[in-house]
Amino acid sequence: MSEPFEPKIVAFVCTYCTYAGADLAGTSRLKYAPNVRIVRLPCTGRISPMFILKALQKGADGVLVSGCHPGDCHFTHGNYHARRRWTVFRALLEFTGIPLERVKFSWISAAEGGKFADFMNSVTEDIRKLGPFDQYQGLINETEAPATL
Amino acid sequence: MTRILLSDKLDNCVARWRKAGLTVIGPVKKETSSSYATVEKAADFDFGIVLPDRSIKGLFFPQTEPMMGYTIKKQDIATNDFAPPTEKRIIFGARSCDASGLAIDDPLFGWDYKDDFWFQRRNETVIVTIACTKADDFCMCTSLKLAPDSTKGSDVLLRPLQNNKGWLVEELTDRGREAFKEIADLLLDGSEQAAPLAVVPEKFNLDACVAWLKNPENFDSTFWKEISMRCIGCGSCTFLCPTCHCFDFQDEGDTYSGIRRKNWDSCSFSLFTMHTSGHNPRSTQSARWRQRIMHKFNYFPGKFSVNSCSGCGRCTRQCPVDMGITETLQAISTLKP
Amino acid sequence: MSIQEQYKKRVRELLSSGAVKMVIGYQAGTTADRRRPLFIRTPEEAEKLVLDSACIANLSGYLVTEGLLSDEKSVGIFLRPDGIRSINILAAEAQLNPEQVVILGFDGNDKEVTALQGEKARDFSAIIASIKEHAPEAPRNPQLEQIEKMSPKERFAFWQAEFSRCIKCYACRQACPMCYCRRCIVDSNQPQWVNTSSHTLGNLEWNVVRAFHLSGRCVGCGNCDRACPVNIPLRLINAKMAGEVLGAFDHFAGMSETQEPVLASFKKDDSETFIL
Amino acid sequence: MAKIGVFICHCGENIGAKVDCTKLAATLGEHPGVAIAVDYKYFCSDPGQESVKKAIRDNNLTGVVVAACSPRMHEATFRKACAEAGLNPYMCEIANIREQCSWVHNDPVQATEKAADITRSMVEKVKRNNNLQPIEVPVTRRALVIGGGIAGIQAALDIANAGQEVVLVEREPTLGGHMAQLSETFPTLDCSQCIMTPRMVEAAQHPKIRLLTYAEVVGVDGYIGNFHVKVKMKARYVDTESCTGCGDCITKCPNKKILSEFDCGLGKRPAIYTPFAQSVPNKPIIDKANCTYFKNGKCKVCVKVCQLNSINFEMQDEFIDLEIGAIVVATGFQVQDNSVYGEYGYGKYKDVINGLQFERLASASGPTSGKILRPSDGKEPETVVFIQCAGSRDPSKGVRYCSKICCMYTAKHAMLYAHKVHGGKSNIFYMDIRAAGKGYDEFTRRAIEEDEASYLRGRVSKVWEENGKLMVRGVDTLLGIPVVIAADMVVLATAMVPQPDAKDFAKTIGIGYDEYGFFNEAHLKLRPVESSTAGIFLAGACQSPKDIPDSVAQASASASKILALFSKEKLEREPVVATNNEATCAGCWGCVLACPYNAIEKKDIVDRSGKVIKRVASVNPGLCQGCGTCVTFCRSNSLDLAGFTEKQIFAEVMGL
Repeated sequence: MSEPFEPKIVAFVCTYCTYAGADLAGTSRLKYAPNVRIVRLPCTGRISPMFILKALQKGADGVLVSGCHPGDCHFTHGNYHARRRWTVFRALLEFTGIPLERVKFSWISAAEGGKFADFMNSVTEDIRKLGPFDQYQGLINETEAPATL
Repeated sequence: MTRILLSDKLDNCVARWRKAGLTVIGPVKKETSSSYATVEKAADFDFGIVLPDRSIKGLFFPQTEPMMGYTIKKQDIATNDFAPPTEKRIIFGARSCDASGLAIDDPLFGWDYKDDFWFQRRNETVIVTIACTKADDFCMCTSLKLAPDSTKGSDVLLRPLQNNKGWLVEELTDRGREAFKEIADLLLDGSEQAAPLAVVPEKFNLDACVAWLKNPENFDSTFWKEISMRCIGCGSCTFLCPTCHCFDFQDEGDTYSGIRRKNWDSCSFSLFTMHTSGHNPRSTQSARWRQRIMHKFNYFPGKFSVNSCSGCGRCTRQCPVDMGITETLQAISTLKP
Repeated sequence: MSIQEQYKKRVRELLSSGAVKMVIGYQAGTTADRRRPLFIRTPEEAEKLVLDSACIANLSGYLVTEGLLSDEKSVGIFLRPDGIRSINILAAEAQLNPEQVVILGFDGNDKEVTALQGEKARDFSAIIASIKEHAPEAPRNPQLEQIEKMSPKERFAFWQAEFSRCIKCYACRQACPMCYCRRCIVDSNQPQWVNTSSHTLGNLEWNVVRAFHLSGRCVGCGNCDRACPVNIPLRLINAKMAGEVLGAFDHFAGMSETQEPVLASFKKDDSETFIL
Repeated sequence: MAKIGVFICHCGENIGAKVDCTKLAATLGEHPGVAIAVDYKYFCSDPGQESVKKAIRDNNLTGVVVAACSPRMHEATFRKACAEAGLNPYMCEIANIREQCSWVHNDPVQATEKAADITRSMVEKVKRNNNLQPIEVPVTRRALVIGGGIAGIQAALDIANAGQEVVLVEREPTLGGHMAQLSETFPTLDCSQCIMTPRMVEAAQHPKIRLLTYAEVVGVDGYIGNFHVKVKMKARYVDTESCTGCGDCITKCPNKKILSEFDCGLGKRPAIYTPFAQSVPNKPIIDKANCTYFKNGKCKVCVKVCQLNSINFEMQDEFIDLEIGAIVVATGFQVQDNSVYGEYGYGKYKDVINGLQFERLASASGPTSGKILRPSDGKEPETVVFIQCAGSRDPSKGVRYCSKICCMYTAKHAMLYAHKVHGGKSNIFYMDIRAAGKGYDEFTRRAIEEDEASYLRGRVSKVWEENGKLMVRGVDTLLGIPVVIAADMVVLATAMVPQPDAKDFAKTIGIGYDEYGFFNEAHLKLRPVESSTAGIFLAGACQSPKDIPDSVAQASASASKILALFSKEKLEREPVVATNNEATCAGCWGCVLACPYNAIEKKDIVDRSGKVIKRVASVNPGLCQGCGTCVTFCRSNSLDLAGFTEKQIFAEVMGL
């Protein structure tokens, strides 16, 4: 039997809530899947849709975006702005055929270490089931090949 | 007496050439857009297209071409060159203007530096041109002193017979003769009349235009601003042009490795001449349009003794604001030199 | 008097009275079905004006040409309702002063055009409001519906086939009245967020980013779609996104000169069904 | 060329047990641009930090990545170490391989791989870091204290006594706030006015304090160190400069039937009045709504009697602008309107009063000169029922929170009643006795044991009048029996609620508030006196219900924060702020709208002749808090955020 597929997942999180929640998962010694790589931003308001596209270009099989619950933003409104952008960008991804199962959004507070760990596990498992993002990988491979017609 | 290729033999020809290792390319219409694309059988061709939307240029000078790969190591950077492709191809059904465009650009790509990517592809590609029996309102080859049956840049010229029956074959170069040896037994001898060529009216007096352009006083003429006022600075005329050849280099990659690419660029773009300082010597769209015309009909012929235009008319045909070389040169024709 | 002649008269009046310094309209093009943008600066030049159902292009982008409105003089412009909405967005985004824009409004189908009453963008607010009201029941593009029915995999394949043709000429951007940036994000190379090469990945990134930037701003004039030399159905993406922002945020682009951009504003109770 | 040092910490076994640190160092050592990669048991220790510093100096490092615990733990530590070694502190990044790697993964191979990815990504980021300098903002050394109750007065005095200027703004005609209304204060039973009025006078006479009474803050612009404040001086119709406070006008005013706000409606006052005898400033004002002249255009008795011509009916509201460095918000509270409790009969029966009214009855300066008398007939009540939590801890009609002071003041009321009405019987309905505080539990015990207050654990369901008595029906839950008490007076321990205009005021000055309208602190535990807006501090009951000691403590804390701020001419802030590329900015103002802090302004770019060429966005680094929302909005990528630049994040992702 072949090795189980280990998805590559990139997470963009705000430092005040989800990053702190991830730290709490650590201090609570919760165990979760090691497939996710975290990029820390000051606020979800700083998370640009471009980051998601670049993570996919880097070969990510899945992307997570997470920040403070509505009303809890350290910067008062950053997550409200982020939420609108996500709504729009998500619809756009869906329309261009990027499966929404591969780009997930969540609110995880600094107190939700457990939610963070569970989320990492469930997303990793979901994407493992979906398998590698072959279609996007095809595009990446094309960029590395010599010019065709 | 001439040799004839009948349409119903084309399928066999394609099969022969493919068997001989040639990629067969021809005018193809897919859904909403036409281009020169790979065909597998005669039915894939669409000879009814007056002119494919995209010119033949991209087959020799692709819109993006990886030149070199690089890997960043601890101490140094390792590079690996991408070799020019060695694929042998035959383009069956090129238009005269497109084939001429290639010949126009040959001196450019071989001038101070021989562009291997261009010439490798040129050498490995047989161009079989079909003379035009149809033209549209935008065709203007005759204004450029070319014709629907110009042989410039072609290896073989085919003249259509009446009723799409086939073509009269005129082998022009050794490369063409070589390719047609493969199908020699599929050709007939005959003395049929070719269908009448498309009538392409002459739209402007090229000599008068060139004279006006060469007069240095006209460089600062208000004409340029007037004629280009509606230009929106998109690059579609340059990108569709069979002779426009400007390019830019771009490194793409991640932290560890990447590829240096040669990408099409356009003098219509405001960033084309932008200096690092922020100064832009061609800061207005009129200056950029002037550059395009001057380059094609003054600077380029000054260097290579040929105008950088083959009269395909794509610039006007696809222009979102109905501009183009025709209108500009028509207007110049009426000006005092 | 035909609408074309009426408007010729109006243009002559506007120019001879000095109410405007220029009128942007349409003239005959290379072929019978083509219309060219026309810049009329004297009453005599108004003779060239053509106004009929072939006048489709949204001319509003010309108003943001650098320096055109900086002398604070007014400019007249022929606009359909979508173009008037563009004026509202450009005003809301501080790209022009709507007081300087004298609108010669018209609307119609592929056979004939009719005049719209009004002069300043705000005079047309009732017409725009009614378009918004009827937006939900307006006939949907059949191709759009077909794409929506596809599986993600099919959609991905569909768009890759379309985007693979893109030659990165940026005609879509240049033709769009909303793409007025002094520097497009694709031209920013530190860092290079969008691959400028026209391989399919780069083409996908470019078209996705452009669609994102137009979300809640596109009025569906179709300039991009018509400008595309390789006929990528760009209008579909923008129409899809316009539907999304209307559904999710009740935002219809170009309602007024003071409408807040949908992505620079928010409501605390915006819906968020997808956030876990 | 980058020369990055990578320092991999074992954190004892914490990281070392799961992540193969030696292997990690070897892997990172091969990474482009890494000059040195070493591992060590505890880099946060003294010798650990020293080794980082030495490596920086020896290798001329251009950047440092410490792969260790969360940056939230030791980023500051290692940045300081870098600075001590001569490297710009912002050229240091932390790779979090403990909380987010070794502690959460079991498999050492996978953990080591992940640690390598995390560290590499930070190396790529740090290569693009910039030398940042803390942002220096000039500080106007003048504090504004809003609210002249005990908290505001304390804060003002603390700041002024340290030699800094203070502007103290009070919207009522006098200083004092609620504390001035109190009789005696728990747990010491010292007279409130005796301890309050000297502080009021001290504040008014302090050379460093500018006192603005009958004034309201109507606008706050600017940012920490540089606020621009607009204050409305409401028209008093009495010129305070010439008025000596003789009181002739007050005595002669023909309209003396106005209910006194200060006495909670239990006493009367004239239309020209001072709220109470010890008002500061002791200058009257005219109550325009009730003044006969203002109503009928006739009277002017006060004008006639005033020998100094201080009455001026033409006086208008005035606005003054203040330049302020820091603000203390001490706007206090109100008591809840008890009419929501129809079953208690407040407003229906005159002898059902609230706690604050009882304070006025018990106060020597009150309407009854300190005698406990029934408002209805002026008789001494023989039985008084006190109802605690009349509003507090009641999600259905009142508020969910505990008002904190009611248990104590109800015990105090029972004691005062016992001292003043010998033989009086007090019954107290309560839910819980919350008496946490120095001397507090002893105090409530005293009420029970010495002053014979009868505590009944349970709630009151109804109060009605019967034969001149107030019948109080409740339940004694400890005995499990219903109780009906015939009382002469009922006192409701009303909930403390925010000022009715608290939410609007919070918006005016730009601070946050909770669902009730209490102002939000920046952090409940660690930054309890700061608001979420830099430079604005909180004191007293405007933040949450508080008693006097807590209010005073918070006021002094706010004052000390401000004095720390004023200790420097310039203020240093983290340089994580947005910047704009004016050359590429299209001036669409989306960022201006999106910014939660109003930190982005519109700036004119002019040519040599002064003509405006274009308008662009300009970030005020003093106001910017570094969230980056504007950066993401910016379509032309003109905005960027220091510390989290586009280049840095791109590199971070591309380095993964």
